[in-house]
Amino acid sequence: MCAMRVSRRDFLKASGIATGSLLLPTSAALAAGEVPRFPLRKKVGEVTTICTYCAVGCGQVVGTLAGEVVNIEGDPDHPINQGALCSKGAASLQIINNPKRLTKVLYRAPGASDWEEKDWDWALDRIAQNIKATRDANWIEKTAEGKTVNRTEGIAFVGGSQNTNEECYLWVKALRAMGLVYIEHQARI
Amino acid sequence: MQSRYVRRFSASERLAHWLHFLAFTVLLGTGGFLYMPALQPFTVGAAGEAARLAHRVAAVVFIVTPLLYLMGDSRGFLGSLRESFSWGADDLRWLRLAWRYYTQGANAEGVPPQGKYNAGQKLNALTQIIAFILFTITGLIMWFGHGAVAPAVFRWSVIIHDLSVTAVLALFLVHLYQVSIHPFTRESIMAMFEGVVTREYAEEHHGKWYEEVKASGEVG
Amino acid sequence: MTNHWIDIKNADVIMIIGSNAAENHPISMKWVEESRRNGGTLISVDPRFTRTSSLADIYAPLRSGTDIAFIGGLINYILENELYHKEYVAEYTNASFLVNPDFGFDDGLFVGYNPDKRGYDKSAWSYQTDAQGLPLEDKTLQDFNTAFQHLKRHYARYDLETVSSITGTPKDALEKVYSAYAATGQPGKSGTIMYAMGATQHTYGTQNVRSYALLQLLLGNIGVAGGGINALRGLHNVQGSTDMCLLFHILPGYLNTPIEADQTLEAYLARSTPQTSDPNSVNWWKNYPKYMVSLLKAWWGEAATTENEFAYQYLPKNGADYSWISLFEAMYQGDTKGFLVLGQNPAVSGPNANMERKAMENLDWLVVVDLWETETASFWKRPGANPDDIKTEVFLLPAASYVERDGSVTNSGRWVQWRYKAIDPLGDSKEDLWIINQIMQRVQGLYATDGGIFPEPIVNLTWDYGDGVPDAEQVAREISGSALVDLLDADGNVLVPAGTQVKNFTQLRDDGSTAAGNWLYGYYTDAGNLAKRRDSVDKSGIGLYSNWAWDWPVNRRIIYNRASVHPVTGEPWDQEHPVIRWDAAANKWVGDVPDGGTPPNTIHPFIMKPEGHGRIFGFGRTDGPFPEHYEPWESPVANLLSGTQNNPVFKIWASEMDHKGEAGQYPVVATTYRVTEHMQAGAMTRNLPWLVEAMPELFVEMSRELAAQKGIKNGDQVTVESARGAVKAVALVTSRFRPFQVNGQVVHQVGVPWHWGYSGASTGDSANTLTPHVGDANTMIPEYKAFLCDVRKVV
Amino acid sequence: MGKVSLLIDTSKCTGCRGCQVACKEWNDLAATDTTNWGSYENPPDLSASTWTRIAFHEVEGDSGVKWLFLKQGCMQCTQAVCVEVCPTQALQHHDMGFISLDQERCNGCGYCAEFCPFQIPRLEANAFTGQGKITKCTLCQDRVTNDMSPACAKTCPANAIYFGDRQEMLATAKQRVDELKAGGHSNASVYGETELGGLGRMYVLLERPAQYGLPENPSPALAGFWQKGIQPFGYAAVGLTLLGLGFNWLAQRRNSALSVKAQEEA
Repeated sequence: MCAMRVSRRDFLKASGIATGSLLLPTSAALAAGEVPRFPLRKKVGEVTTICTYCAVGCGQVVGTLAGEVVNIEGDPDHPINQGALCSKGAASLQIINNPKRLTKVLYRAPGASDWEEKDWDWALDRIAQNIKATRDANWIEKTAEGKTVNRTEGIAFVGGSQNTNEECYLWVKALRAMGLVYIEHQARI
Repeated sequence: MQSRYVRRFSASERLAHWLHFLAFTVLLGTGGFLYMPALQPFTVGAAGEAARLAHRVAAVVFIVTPLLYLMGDSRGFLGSLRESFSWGADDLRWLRLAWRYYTQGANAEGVPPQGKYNAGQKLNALTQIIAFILFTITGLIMWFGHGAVAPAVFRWSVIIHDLSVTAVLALFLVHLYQVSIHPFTRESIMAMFEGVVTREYAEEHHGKWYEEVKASGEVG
Repeated sequence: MTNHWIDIKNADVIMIIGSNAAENHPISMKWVEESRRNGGTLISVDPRFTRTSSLADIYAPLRSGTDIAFIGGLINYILENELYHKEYVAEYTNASFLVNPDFGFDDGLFVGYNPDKRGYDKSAWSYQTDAQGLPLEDKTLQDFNTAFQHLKRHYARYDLETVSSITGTPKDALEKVYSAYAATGQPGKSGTIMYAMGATQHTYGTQNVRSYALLQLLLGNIGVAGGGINALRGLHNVQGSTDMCLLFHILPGYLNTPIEADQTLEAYLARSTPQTSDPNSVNWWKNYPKYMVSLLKAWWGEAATTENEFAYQYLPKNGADYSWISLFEAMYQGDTKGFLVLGQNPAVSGPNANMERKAMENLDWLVVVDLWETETASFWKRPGANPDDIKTEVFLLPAASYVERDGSVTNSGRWVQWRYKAIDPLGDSKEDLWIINQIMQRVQGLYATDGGIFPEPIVNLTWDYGDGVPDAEQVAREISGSALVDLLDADGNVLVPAGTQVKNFTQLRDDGSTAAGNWLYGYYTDAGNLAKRRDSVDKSGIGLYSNWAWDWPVNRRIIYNRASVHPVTGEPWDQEHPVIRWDAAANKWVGDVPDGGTPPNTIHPFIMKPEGHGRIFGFGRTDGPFPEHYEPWESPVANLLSGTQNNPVFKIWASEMDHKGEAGQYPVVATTYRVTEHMQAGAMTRNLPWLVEAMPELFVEMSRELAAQKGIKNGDQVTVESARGAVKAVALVTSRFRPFQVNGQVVHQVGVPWHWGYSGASTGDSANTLTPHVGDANTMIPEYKAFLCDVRKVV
Repeated sequence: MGKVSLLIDTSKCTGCRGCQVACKEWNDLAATDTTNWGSYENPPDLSASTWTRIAFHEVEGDSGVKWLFLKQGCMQCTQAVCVEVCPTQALQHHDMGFISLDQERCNGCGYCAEFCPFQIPRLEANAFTGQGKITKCTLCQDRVTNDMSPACAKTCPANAIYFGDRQEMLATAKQRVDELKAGGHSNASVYGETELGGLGRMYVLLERPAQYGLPENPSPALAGFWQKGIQPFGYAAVGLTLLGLGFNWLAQRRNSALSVKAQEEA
């Protein structure tokens, strides 16, 4: 894991900016131990990321402890949000630690009334077989006028706006290579 | 042969009294923790939570005891109640001369003979009754009224609760003094342990009552 | 965005129209506030008084779907009062170009309309040219045939009275907005337009946006700091996924998808590569062949040779419009058998959702990759469906969340920013890169072992990402581009050694010597992964933060920035907020990365257009060179401006589930929108307790007047019904919605957020069961923002 | 060292509720079940698991509708009724100018909740046993004493929540009010400069405090009466009683001695 570490000093330095360029009690006074301190409830954050909601692209810092995320808050060094987050961004922790998150491959057989758990290998093999079967059965090599088109209209794809650029790119590359033309996503709607 | 003693309190009266006493002292103590900064260590954290719980348990005893007494011995209860509310010229006179009674004794000059309860005891009883009602109402408001009643109601409840305790505590101290320290009257505590007082005491301190008891022939 | 988020602070006037930025892009308000702190004015134009409006200096209500009338009136106001930026308009736009004398406009239709095809013959939408093919110009703008005079005549009809009658905006509010915004036409002043789906989700959405662009060109607001036309994009990487072109009509970097007519690479490039004979026009797209060939080399590597047109024939050729609505119409007709869904939830987000859900019943198989069990994944057990009858095989693959994987995302200001993995994926969930890698490896394996139809594009595809989780940076390097052999300069010196990353797209070549998955994304160079840069010091003084992350193209933070300076001197129009400035002594531009590095007075600033000028006369669109007001497909009123009620070009579908509502039955205008506390189709927020707590249920906002008329009280349960469906919602009766006075008629409008569905922690009806399956004439974006409904109390 | 303060500029607040959620995130507060009651506002009140929230006020005026947002939470009063009535010192004035809360010390009496003029502290106690702990915004006492901003101030997208030295906050507030007044907001005011001795949570208000549901003149109400009146009165009453009894004892002893002496003499 190659993670950008935010030093505590940087973080503190910038958290002043985050409050509208104002004005923390001087750290000197605090360091001198003049006031009672309370221990921090949790680790603030050491890995940087970008908020997963809108396209403002706010920076976040992620605090982890023993492989679990304990805190996500605004990245004070980030020039756009300067540590701020809206209600959605501020709730990000609940995306990670959420009992509703899927943790198993689920499969629903034709006509079945419920999910069943499957392993990845089985599902991926079957998906690949489905893709091949549907592609080959719905292949258009030429139009009626004899123009070569080499495409399938039997498989459609939507999605990607929740993915990284690299993921989107690999999907596009794979989908076009497979001859898909029904490729759409959130940008259309 | 005529007994040396006159029956003054029934067993149920005594039971009710001591239960109430017990509840009251617990309430007083646990309430005092919240009231007196000097007692603060007893209020902090778990100790305070325990004290508050004890206060509630005692409050239940405190409220329920008179009701049980009423159900168990309604004649006695209502009789005492009636007695406490019946005031005559002698009562007022007694009150005027109370200092004399307490410093010179029941036979001091001009102190009128009293019924089963003297005017001081009646006053104490009336205060206790009123305070009981106020304690109960304000206590229940503070217990169950969090967030349900207007803050002003709660705040006034706290104040009334505290004023009540002030009044009751003052009289409680007088009462305690009477029955345990004061040489003229401390003998009367026997009535709460054994249910009786001596004929002499009855005659001296509750002359009217003694006459009534004698007349009724119930003197055993 | 032509500009970027922080740049909003440089604006003198901010018009938020077709967007509710405070609610949907809350952090943008940090920079709106910064502008206001410096004396900026905020204008909010919205049918409904929103959280954005609550902060605005000027609020103007308008009836949904009347943006063109609203902006047309503003254009007319600017032209009548001569408030436009005269030098900018004359030098940088095609206002001075002479338009083909055959061009004309009558009763809502431009010349060349064919009602049978619902389309235009656009041959007369063109410039008059000289013998060299250069457009004829009249810099005085006085010639009858100049684009400018056409513009003037076109919008003369959009007088204040008429506009107010159409939009329902009170005249005083119109005047306030017009005078405040038109003031930015003064050189040195800037105005920005922040828009979003309120603009685009109409049958004339593209023209709505065009009207903003036109306005900004007239006022000289394109290319300058605090200006631009700024689409506030909704999802954290919807910009990147668009740039990577997960869209039917384009390939990574906005290259055209081949169509049937493009039978050879040569034909394809001929169609796609614009030509100009103007020596001062950069005509950037002349580089098209370099980008396309580099893409083909990235995809098919050794198999892409000069002999086989660089494997061009491996690409499928489009035969029709395959956009979203078409996709679901085809699925509804049973033509689609397999469906891959990646972090998307069409059962909630698609228009006419009942139809799109029904369409999915025709699938043989469905694969959903998501963090949650979405409505789409569980469409077969949705309320009212009988799973026994639905024969679709469904795979629901658990994906890793955003802190469980590495990669870059692109914000609305085109900043490509890196995300670091913080923890391992939860349970059995997997990184998306792993999932696509596994699927493609297995498909490749099947074709390699079993053969099949036309296996070459699959088996020859460069797919070397290993067996574990592919390295995102390896993919980033492939996207950014590298030299396949030593690249030599004109003198034969090695410019880029073989196997190293190119500096940027200017080093890409069309001879197969370079490979780049997306020419626009040069974020991984020999200097490393520029998306990781974190220099939070701004040296520009205008908030460019040029060393924070990386911005496409070529780290240019404000595009068209050559228009921010005087054409001859290179001095910025706005000396206080210079984007670039010509340093004559050093003989170079300072500031942002300029749109072309040659000295002033050498090139036209709009380098992506073959004529190099911003288009006042915009003949590229299917539905007209000037935005013209039409009514939404469903509207309670007749078009006041012409006898042409609707945009004459968009496609109308006719399946048995494509119903159109009439005003008699559905008299109330409805619109859909989002709230701060929820995201899109809701899976990412309706499963989060803190957000559900803040915004727990579907509601419908309506005016006190409409509520009184319908006997509805605040908090009542009501039904909102359109020709396509009905939803139950809590009535939110508010003074923030007001009935519109439209040409003497009272028009009521309601609004419904579209976040809810039948899955997740907070469930509710989907507003998209109400919306119609019609889309914009150019982009096919559905008309979510204006349709007809009725509301009634649930008894 | 100087006092700190929050400054909430309602003229900038967008009602996005980032603060509401960030508070829950940092302080690990659970979400509550809510329903839409015909408003954007939710949860409907502060509670043990909601220490700050945005109240939405829709106001119709001559110049059209206004939508006012008020971030509610502990006012960190200088004249802090909660501290006065707290028997356990669970609530205390912190040197930095806020009211700290030590839940370990709290016994759940709830006096602070009932006497607070702003009704901020909340006690969610067992109805019968009365067991529970008071909760309230502590200004993120762990963060602010470790050189960080409170979670709400840090997260505010619109720069509507400032945090810092109280004197500077006050100067900022006054300057902002002047700006707003010059811009035509004649009702703009600073709230919290002098109220209850000065609040550690001040507001720039666009409209009159009442339009935001704030008391125009918050007072300690009966708390002072209780603390400074009733309790001393109680001590005095009990003391006087004991004194009286003492006198009585002495008096009766003197009388008894006299009467014994009289008898002896007789």
